[in-house]
Amino acid sequence: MDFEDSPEEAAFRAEARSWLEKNAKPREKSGRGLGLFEEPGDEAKMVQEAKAWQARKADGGWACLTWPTAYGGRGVSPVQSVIWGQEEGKFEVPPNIFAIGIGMAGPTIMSHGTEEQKQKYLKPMARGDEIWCQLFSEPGAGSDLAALRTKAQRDGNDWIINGQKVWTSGAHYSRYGILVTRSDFTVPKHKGLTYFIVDMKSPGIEIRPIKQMTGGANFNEVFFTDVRIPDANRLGEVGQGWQVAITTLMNERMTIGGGGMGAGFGLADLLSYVSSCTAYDGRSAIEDSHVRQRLADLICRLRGLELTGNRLVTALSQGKMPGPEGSIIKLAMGILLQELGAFGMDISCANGSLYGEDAPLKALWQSIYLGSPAIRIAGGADEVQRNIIGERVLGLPTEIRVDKAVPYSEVPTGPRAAA
Amino acid sequence: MDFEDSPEEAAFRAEARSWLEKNAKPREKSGRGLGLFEEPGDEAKMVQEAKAWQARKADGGWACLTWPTAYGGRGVSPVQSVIWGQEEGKFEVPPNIFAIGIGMAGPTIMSHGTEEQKQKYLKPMARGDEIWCQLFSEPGAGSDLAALRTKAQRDGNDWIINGQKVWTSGAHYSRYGILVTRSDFTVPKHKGLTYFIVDMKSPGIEIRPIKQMTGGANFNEVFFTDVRIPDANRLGEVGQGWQVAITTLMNERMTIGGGGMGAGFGLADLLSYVSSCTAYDGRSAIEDSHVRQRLADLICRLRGLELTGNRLVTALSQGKMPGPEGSIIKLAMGILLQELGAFGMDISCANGSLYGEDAPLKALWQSIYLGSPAIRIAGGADEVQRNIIGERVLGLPTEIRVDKAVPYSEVPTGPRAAA
Amino acid sequence: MNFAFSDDQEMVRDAARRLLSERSTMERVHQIMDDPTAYHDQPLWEQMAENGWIGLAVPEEYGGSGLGYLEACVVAEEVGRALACVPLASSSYLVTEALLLMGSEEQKKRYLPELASGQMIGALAVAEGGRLDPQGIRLKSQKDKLTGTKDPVTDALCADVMLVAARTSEGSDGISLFLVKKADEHVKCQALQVMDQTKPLAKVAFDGAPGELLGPAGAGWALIQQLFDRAAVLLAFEQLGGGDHALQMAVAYAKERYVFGRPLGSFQAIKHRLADMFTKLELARSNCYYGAWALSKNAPELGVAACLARVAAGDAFEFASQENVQIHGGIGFTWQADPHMFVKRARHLEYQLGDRRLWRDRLITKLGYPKAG
Amino acid sequence: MNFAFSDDQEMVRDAARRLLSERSTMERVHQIMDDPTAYHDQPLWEQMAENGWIGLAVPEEYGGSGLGYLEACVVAEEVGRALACVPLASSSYLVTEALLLMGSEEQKKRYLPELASGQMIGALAVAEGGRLDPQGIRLKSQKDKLTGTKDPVTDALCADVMLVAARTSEGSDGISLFLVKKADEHVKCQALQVMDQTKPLAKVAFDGAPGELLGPAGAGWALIQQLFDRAAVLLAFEQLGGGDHALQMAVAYAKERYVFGRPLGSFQAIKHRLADMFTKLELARSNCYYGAWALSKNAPELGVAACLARVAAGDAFEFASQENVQIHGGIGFTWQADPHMFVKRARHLEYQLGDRRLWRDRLITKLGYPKAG
Repeated sequence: MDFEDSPEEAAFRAEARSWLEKNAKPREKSGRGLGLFEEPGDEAKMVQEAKAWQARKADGGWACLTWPTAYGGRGVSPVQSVIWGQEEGKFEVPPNIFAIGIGMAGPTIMSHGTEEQKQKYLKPMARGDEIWCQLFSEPGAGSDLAALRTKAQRDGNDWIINGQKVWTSGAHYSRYGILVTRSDFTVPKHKGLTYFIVDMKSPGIEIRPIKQMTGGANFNEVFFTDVRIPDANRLGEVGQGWQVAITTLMNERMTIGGGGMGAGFGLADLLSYVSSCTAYDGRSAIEDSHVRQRLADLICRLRGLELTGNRLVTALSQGKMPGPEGSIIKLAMGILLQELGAFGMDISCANGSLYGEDAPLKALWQSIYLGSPAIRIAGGADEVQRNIIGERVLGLPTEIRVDKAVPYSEVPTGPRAAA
Repeated sequence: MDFEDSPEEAAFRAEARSWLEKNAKPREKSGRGLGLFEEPGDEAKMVQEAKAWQARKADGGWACLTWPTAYGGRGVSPVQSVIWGQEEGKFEVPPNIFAIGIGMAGPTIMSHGTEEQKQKYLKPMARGDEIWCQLFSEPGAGSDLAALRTKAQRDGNDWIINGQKVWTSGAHYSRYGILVTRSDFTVPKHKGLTYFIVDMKSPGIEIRPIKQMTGGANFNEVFFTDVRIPDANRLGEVGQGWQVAITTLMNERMTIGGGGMGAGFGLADLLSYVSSCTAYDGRSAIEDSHVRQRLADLICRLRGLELTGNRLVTALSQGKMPGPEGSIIKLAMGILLQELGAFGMDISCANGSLYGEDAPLKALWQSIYLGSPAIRIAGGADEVQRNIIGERVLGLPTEIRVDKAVPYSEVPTGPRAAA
Repeated sequence: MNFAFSDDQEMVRDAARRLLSERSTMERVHQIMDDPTAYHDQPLWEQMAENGWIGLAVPEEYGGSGLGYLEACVVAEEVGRALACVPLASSSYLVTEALLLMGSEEQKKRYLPELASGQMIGALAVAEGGRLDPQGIRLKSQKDKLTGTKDPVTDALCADVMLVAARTSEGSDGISLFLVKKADEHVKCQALQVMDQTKPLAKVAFDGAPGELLGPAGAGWALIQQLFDRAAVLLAFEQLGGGDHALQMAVAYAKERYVFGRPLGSFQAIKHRLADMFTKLELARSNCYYGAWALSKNAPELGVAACLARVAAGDAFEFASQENVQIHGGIGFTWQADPHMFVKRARHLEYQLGDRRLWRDRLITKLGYPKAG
Repeated sequence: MNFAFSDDQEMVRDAARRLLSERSTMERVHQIMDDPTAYHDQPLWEQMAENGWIGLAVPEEYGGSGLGYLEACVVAEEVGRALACVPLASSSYLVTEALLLMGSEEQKKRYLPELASGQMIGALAVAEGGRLDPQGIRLKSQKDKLTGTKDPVTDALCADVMLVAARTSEGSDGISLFLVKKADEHVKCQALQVMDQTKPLAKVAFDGAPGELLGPAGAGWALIQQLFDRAAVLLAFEQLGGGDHALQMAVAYAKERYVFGRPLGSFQAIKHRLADMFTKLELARSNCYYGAWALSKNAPELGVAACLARVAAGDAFEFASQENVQIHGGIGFTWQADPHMFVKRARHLEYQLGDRRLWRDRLITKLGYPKAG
């Protein structure tokens, strides 16, 4: 049990830091920085800068640290990867728009891809030359992902895709997408799916941004009309798409880990903001025992999440299989952020109603509050995470399922999903 | 919308008060008085006094106020009954041990009983000459009440009963019990039940007290070994026991209404206790803004429950069918009492660990805290109340049921219930 | 005891619900939200004025409907349910009430008919830099000329007259209230970016603007407290209505949306949460009714009742609005869908009179335990 | 970074769990609970002493095992899991720690071997009339003779020596700590009725009892704060263990109990609550590990880490113990069943060092924001 670096870790940290000092500017203190909710100003510029930074890291040997060197990684332990993240966080670097590729698509290709696919996709992915997006959810298939209806029809050496996906971040600047489709409607739900890599520049793909309740548009709808995908782009066997998707989803939960408030806004900033606020009795809010209690509760849970991330990294470094930490962190974080946002608005008193530049800390609290439902819903809603914890960790029996044994076309869908 | 008495109500209140002043002593202020959790010292004496008081009320025309006069009631409105309760609460009177009879068995007999049964049972019930108890729950049939297994076998003009009931309050001083049994194991669960009135002095009945986590023993187990019940004591048709039981359960939820802290310990006492406590900074707890926030939250919910009781009484007085208020009040009250108990212990600091005479207010808070699970579980657990509200009030679809269409003997019971 | 609205009051409700469900549809609220130049729904406001719903509690002699506060509560619930974009709270619950409570006969005659008819819109300006505590009031009045800044001020952008809390001397009895015409050249009003874009807020700068004293000099803070109690009850009904609508929306979705081959609402995770939303709303309703009664009778219990209503309704609306989004899943956090509008209205209403921290503390104070120094 | 117990430490855990699951069964805990003359489980205490688990962090030169605090945390978790009825916190986490922290060499040599071997049991006497704030300490020491009353004192009934906080002058630096022999004729110990009948409390009256000063005079309150930080981490592990046991019990019941023809645990209402219990416990576990590390290194972060561990573990144990009862239904609130023992232990541990209010406030203080006067 040690929080401090081992000599080997300290050396790695020093090496990382020295490279960073030569290649980036130190971050200025106390920016907004809760990356999750930040809206980029000029997106094209941001993408360009992000790609340049990823390429520079790859050239320096600092990209995809835990990946094998054969695919452009460095083959180091998860702990070292965390150390890199801590150090990189101290510098002004562009946002990481490669997580779906590197964190989810990459590991899926490593597990299920052909040697050809690995050779073709992994290195450009690692270097950031090609950005990836995820095409899983549909309007009628969110928590119940396997209910998806996007149709894949075999046509010679190609597949023809028709349907609609939703909640795709970065679809418009992505080169490839990972796509799950239904190739057989006559077999039970989980058995008729097939998984593809799709070239996002294929004819017949239309991308429309979705405006969220925050006012931003981080997600897209993606429409497929007779889009052709060569069979060589299939990942896994026909009808085995669910098994391949599970690999992706397990890695998705892992990428969410870490938690906390992001590099730019830390505990000290939170405390300092509270102490700048005034309670209703005119004294500083940090003197108010109720504010102190709520604040302490939030900090305790934030730290619990961060420290759980540390336990996860330790376990991975010891070669253990990832446990349920991903689900725990995701579940607890969404709810916590909702409360944290509300707390920040509350102590702002009447300024709690403001937004944008006019609100305290450029609407940090409002953005956290309005952004938290996305955390609680996307990537497996709270309710799904609780099922995962209950069933896969605690071993509780599953719900009675009416949709598993029957052909997909006979599963009841209700008035809305049928639309 | 008026909280004050109408002239008619004021006259009724004055009449009630005047009778009470002649027949009872005013209650001393600030006793313990959270009746729900009080343990009687000498039970036999308590029962005798309670019966004497009920008889005196009946003779004076103040028993079973909303019952028809033909059955020993007064035929007044629910509002007047509440007014009586408010006034009676100001006097030193024995606990009400007649609620299961008057509140549940009585209305069930009125709805489903033969004229003979009504004549035989209702008047002595109203006068408190005969106390009633409820024999519904079983070790394997709590929330899932219809899973009960106590067997009723026809034998000429009698039925022979074998099995075990549990959570029966007052079984040992009751003259009669209302009993639900399974008379047919070959038909689906809800269709094989039959409802009886059972003489608690019948041979073959054995009563054992159950010690609860509070240390008290308000409940009993009741064992039936070849107990004979004449068919004349059957309430409703053979196999219709579930429908009859529903009437009882609806009335059960009604009797729980009202809420609040009981007559002997009011809001002023709560505030005064808090102000007598010391916060960890040495000041009075009532000066501590966190304590004030928690206290206000609890008071707000307590008042919400009381006021919801008032809405219920108003609706009943307007001749409306009782709505979901019973479930709402029961659900919210159990959870609230748990928090209230914990709050009271918390502000007692290290004295929170004490019990009995040594604890503050004779362990009022500890008793509320340790008693609250019984409220959250007995008479339909929280989870059952949420189902009732969700399904019967909001009209949501029921769970998928695997136990409804098959013969009871084929319903899966798992390792425990089969024992 | 009779703890329900009367049949006549229920008829007012039916009429309000009918009109609002036609005129203040979710599409209409979206429209206002998406139009940066729309500060409120003026056609709806005019229709409400015509129906007499703006001056429900204003005596007929001052141009009001002369009905009463119970009717006003019923309308408030429906306004909240429809998320109607009207300055009812600012103009009716606050400025109109202020005139009724403390205006001179002459002031009442001059202002109330215009306010009750909706032709004049009022706004209350107390907060400075977001602070709602008395020490935070630094805007000065010297010889009835006001200088300083108020922010945020709800509905200032569409208001004709503002009721401004100004400091006339130091200390807690150094605050007085003034009526100020927004059209005055010494008043500058600047829109602020807001979370609930159907509820405009502004920063208002006063540079020697002439004010008209309302009520006794130095009694301003006490008067604001009285106003807050009264407005809290009416706003609690708006919160209740909004929460109830959010619940109904979630229930409808849970019935028609299928997951895993069966309706979403058949899963206990969803069903039980809906039951909890309903339970909170029903308990809040009871506390609101008590507030309505206390307001209508101007009962001594009003101070306590206002706290109970506001805390319970705030809790219930917050929970219902958040969980309505959650139950809708992905679609729930899109701009095009309706649930987020309830979340934002809930926050706006929470901060309009100070959040629940203020009201919980106030409850203990009103129950006889003020916080010492 | 390595955020896990080592293999050696896990072996200590295995040994502790094995012994405690044999010797401190639920039947045994029931037995202690139902026996009014049993203040603790003496045979278990002796066995633990034999295994060296009482003086884990005591250096070998003073008769301890000389292992360390990480091992002590591991054992604490297992003691909590088993609801073991031993005065480990009083004697080991508090009195032994006090001697290690502030005892003179002579005092260490005199007391520690006996404490580490379990032959002497210590108890800490701070509270008076339930109060744990410094102003509440009125027991006086004059010329090292103590006069006054302490209540409640955990484990006083089985203790041989008590560490007593006494007032030597007015003000916050007027408190000093004294070791007092319970057998002294000027000490009277009276059992109090307790909620958790496996954790005896007493009222102790001192009538001129001779005390032996421990640590500098006047530094008592500061020393108590240091002690509390250290004990809080160890007690947090007991809370964690108790909570985890309650969860496992609830999970097992949810699997074997059938309702409506299927296992209780297949219903989302139950499954999701169990998932929430697990989530709270895992987050608490992470905070506890941080506390264990800080304690083992005597790191500057210890003050903060102790608060985090205690708050998180207290939350998790409270929730797990309450919901374990609820999930068990009717049987859950009977005396004969096991769930209530966890509820009561959770309350006892909550109040032994002050409830979470104290520790949340302290967290903000330790983060650099003490509350002004």
